[in-house]
Amino acid sequence: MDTIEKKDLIDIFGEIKIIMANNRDNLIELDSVMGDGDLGLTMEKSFAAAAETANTIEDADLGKFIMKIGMAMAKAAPSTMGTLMATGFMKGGKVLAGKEELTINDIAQFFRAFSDGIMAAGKTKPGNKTIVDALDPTATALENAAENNKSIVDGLSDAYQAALKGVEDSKPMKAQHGRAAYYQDKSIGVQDPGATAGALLLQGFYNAVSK
Amino acid sequence: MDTIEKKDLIDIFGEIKIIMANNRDNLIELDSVMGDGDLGLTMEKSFAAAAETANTIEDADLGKFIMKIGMAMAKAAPSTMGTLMATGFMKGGKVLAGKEELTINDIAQFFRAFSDGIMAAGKTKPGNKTIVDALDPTATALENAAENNKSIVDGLSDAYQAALKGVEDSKPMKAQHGRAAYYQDKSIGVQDPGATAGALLLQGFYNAVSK
Amino acid sequence: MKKIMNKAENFVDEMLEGILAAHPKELKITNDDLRCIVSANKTDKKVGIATGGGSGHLPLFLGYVGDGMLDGCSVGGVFQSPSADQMLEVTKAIDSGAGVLYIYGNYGGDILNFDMATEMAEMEDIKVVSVVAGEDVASAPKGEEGKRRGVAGIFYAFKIAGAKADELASLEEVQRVAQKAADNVRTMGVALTPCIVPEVGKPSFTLDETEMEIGMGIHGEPGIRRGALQSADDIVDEMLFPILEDLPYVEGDEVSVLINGLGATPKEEMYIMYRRINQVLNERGITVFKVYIGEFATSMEMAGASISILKLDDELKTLLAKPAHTPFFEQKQL
Amino acid sequence: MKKIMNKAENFVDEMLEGILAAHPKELKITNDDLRCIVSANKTDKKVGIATGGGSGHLPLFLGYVGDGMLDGCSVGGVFQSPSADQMLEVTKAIDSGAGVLYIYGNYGGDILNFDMATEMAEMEDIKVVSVVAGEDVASAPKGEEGKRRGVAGIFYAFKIAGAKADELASLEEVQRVAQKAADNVRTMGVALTPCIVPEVGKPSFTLDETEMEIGMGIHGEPGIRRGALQSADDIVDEMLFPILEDLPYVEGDEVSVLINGLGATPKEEMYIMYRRINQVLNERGITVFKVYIGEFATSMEMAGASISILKLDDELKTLLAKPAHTPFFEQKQL
Ligand SMILES: Nc1ncnc2c1ncn2[C@@H]1O[C@H](COP(=O)(O)OP(=O)(O)O)[C@@H](O)[C@H]1O
Ligand SMILES: Nc1ncnc2c1ncn2[C@@H]1O[C@H](COP(=O)(O)OP(=O)(O)O)[C@@H](O)[C@H]1O
Ligand SMILES: [Mg+2]
Ligand SMILES: [Mg+2]
Ligand SMILES: [Mg+2]
Ligand SMILES: [Mg+2]
Repeated sequence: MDTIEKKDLIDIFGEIKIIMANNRDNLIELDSVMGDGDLGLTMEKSFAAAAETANTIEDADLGKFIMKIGMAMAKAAPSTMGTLMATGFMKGGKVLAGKEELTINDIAQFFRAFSDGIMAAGKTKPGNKTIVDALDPTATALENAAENNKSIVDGLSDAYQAALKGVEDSKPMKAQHGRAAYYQDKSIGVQDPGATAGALLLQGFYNAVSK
Repeated sequence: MDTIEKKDLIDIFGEIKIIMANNRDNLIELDSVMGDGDLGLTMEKSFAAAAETANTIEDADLGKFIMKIGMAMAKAAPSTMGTLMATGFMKGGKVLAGKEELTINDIAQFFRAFSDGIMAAGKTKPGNKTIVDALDPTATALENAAENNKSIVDGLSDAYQAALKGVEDSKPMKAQHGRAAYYQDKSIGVQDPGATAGALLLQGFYNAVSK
Repeated sequence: MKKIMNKAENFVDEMLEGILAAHPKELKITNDDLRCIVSANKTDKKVGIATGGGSGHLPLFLGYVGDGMLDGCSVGGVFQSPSADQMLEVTKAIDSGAGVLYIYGNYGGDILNFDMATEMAEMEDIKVVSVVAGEDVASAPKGEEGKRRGVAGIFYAFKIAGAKADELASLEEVQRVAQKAADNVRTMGVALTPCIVPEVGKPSFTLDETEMEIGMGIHGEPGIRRGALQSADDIVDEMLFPILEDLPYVEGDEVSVLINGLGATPKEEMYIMYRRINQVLNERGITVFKVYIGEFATSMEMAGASISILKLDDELKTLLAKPAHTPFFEQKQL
Repeated sequence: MKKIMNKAENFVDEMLEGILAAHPKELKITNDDLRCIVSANKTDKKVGIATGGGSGHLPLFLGYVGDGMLDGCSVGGVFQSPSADQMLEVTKAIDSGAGVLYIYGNYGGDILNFDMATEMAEMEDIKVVSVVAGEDVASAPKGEEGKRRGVAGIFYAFKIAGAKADELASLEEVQRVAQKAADNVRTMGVALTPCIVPEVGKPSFTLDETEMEIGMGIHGEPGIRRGALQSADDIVDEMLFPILEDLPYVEGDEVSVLINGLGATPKEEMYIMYRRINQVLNERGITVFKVYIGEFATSMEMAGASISILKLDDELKTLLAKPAHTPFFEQKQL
């Protein structure tokens, strides 16, 4: 697989939907520790809407296609992570405007815009124990893969690994945003549910392309 | 003892005060079954105020003396029984107006007015499971005693026995007034706290004169 | 007992101190007695309207003292009547020569004391008449209306009487409309949890975690059915149908609906109740002129709610629509 | 979970149906979406004011939509932000060309969605500015005001902004006074019991029968001290002193005080609290212009209360004194 086409994207969204549904209880549990416990439900809802939209919209322009999915997600689950994921897809889609197939380079650009879009919306940066701590290393891994002319499968494999490592690395961080921030030092050592959702997103991309 | 004088009345109120205080928990328990459980507290308060007033007011006119005690009681505890007892003393005092000593005949009139006053205020009659079921027989007993020229001690002994019998007789009645009435048939067989307080009142009169 | 209070024996007086401190322009006391509350505004020639009753039901009773409603209120201990003496002091303070109307709930202790106060007021040459509100259909069957407890529906008698008195109507006229309001309202309630009288320190009854009691009174008087907590729609039906059949309220009637929270029940739940009430009234062709939803007659921290329906005619409607302004209740002209 | 409701998943929508049925002359929806509530009255050339936020806090947020306050509100699930899309629909409905001010609480999900709505509104050529209210001194230390949660004090921003907008002031002016109100209010709360999100079905935290938590948020966010329930006076002092020191409020200041019940706490207890607040303010030479006591920002059936103090200047005082009329809040001209 040298490029990702629309049908591949549909598969990817199908895969993420399943993964989020399978991990619902796990995310609920993680978000219950220092949050309101809704993350499993909202991710399930968001990506169910994403997969449904992917199956129904017509656009050949993959940029528009992804942006519309983002907009559908924003409606589906307006929680923090629901909105941030939606923002990521909208901002990531924007940089793909006009493209009908995506190279490893495009995918790297997509994830950089995705991660930067979340940072801008969330007024945050790496190191604050958020989804960004999974997504920023993801984007970097994809940029490296593109530079080294890696295949899409290998690039997304690196990216998924980077996201998983990002989740681990964020454990010792102190939460600065959202409900977890109210817990101050008590958040240190706890796994961030948003970063976890970020890694699951990458798992979906990787699983779908490596099938 | 052929007549009751002011000093005797002061003794009587002192005695009732002690009896009500001693029976506080018993009255609370009785009133808790189908009422709000305050009767012990209000009777203690009412008769403490009565005894205090008896000790401090000047009137030689025993009618006025007793009416003033009733007014003090009305202020002290405005619960149902507090107000009814106060009404009883006010109405009973009225018929003694001008008297400086009381014969058995006066005492009979006093209790008849006391009982009738409560009936009027409470819009009730004998048989409705109230204090009237203790006081109406009391008045009758005193009227009989007066007719038969009994002594005050004997008359009040009869009256006290009649009140106790009234309490017993009221057990099978169904409550028609106050909080107990909400319990309808469930009130049948239960001892009426108000009638009990009526009997304690008579016990106070009897104890004081037979000392 | 989880209450924000200091010593239990000071519960009522400290509450009153807080109320007077918070609303100094609207309320004052008479006879130097904290428990004798009167409006700071006195209108010449107006019939004075007084109420009174036990504490623990805010905004009932004193919360309705203010412009367009009541002129004074005597305040008892928690769930206890004030004394006749205190009622008399309020009566004296609010009488401006046009006489005084007492409106109070149908409870033994209150009746005895208001009756005694009436006698005392007459001795002071103040003309006093009374309206005793009793509209809880759960508390006595049809035909025995005189035995019914007064609950949240008394709000309507206050509102209607206050509006009429503001027209400088005679004592008889004010009494007549208050009685009309009292006669045309019906109420039924449901309790989900008990409340605690501060000085007692424990609930006077208990309800299981899944139980409710339909028809329970605002002092915890026994209701008509205890059972498993039902859905909002079923609870409403169980309260509303007997209300509608009692007066009865029929097609073509125009009404005002009042949903009263007993203390701990949030407005969210009351509006879910109203959704069903609205459906039923629509189905029966009964029109709603004005809806009141909130806390009007509480039992401190008791959870539960009551539904009151007032049947309107043109006179009641006009009077209900008049503005009112008290520290606890505001309404602009409807 | 003892709630008067039907299916938990319908809690919010059925509540909204009830609200719309009860107040048809005052409120309507836009875009055919129950969760997009707007005032039935639209004033030409007036700045539109919108809020939005999770359900479970009545009268917050939609309860302040009405004359003299807000023009619209998007409604989220219980303790959940509404979507940017819904915010946009409300924005479109209430804009009359003068622009729209968003006033909402400082919570991550709400910020993200209102930011997104702002971008979307700009694409539709509607000018939007925001005031983010955050005044809970227990939620972040002085110097980090930007991290503080918005709680009951947001009421003042709504009231002040609404009064200013009624003068047909510019968007910048309305934003300025709303921000001034938000900047001059401080709040602290205490929780006595948890509340239950209907779809969750169990409390997200527990408090022992004798425990309280000072500084807890209205979604159960952790407070600053958990301990044995204290006396009302001590609880007030533990909340009021940090508030007064924070802004700070000093001798000669004139303020408005708001005591907000979280849901299950009766007014009796709130007035006992006010008694102490009044003592402390008197001692410190701080004058009280207006007191609000009741439920302004609740957590469904949570027991507890918060104290908010707004420091007034002539401008804020004049605007606070203006009348307002919504289905949940009425005030005549002070
Ligand atoms: N400002 C922010 N920027 C980026 N990510 C954030 C921000 N705030 C919270 N998050 C992420 O969101 C996650 C929680 O998401 P979610 O459960 O949807 O929040 P909530 O339920 O509080 O709305 C956190 O674990 C964190 O990773
Ligand atoms: N209308 C009435 N007339 C006479 N006695 C009454 C009446 N109502 C109640 N009682 C008496 O009052 C007693 C209860 O008194 P109390 O505890 O003071 O009432 P509450 O606490 O309900 O005010 C009853 O046991 C009954 O004997
Ligand atoms: Mg969450
Ligand atoms: Mg959430
Ligand atoms: Mg009793
Ligand atoms: Mg009593």
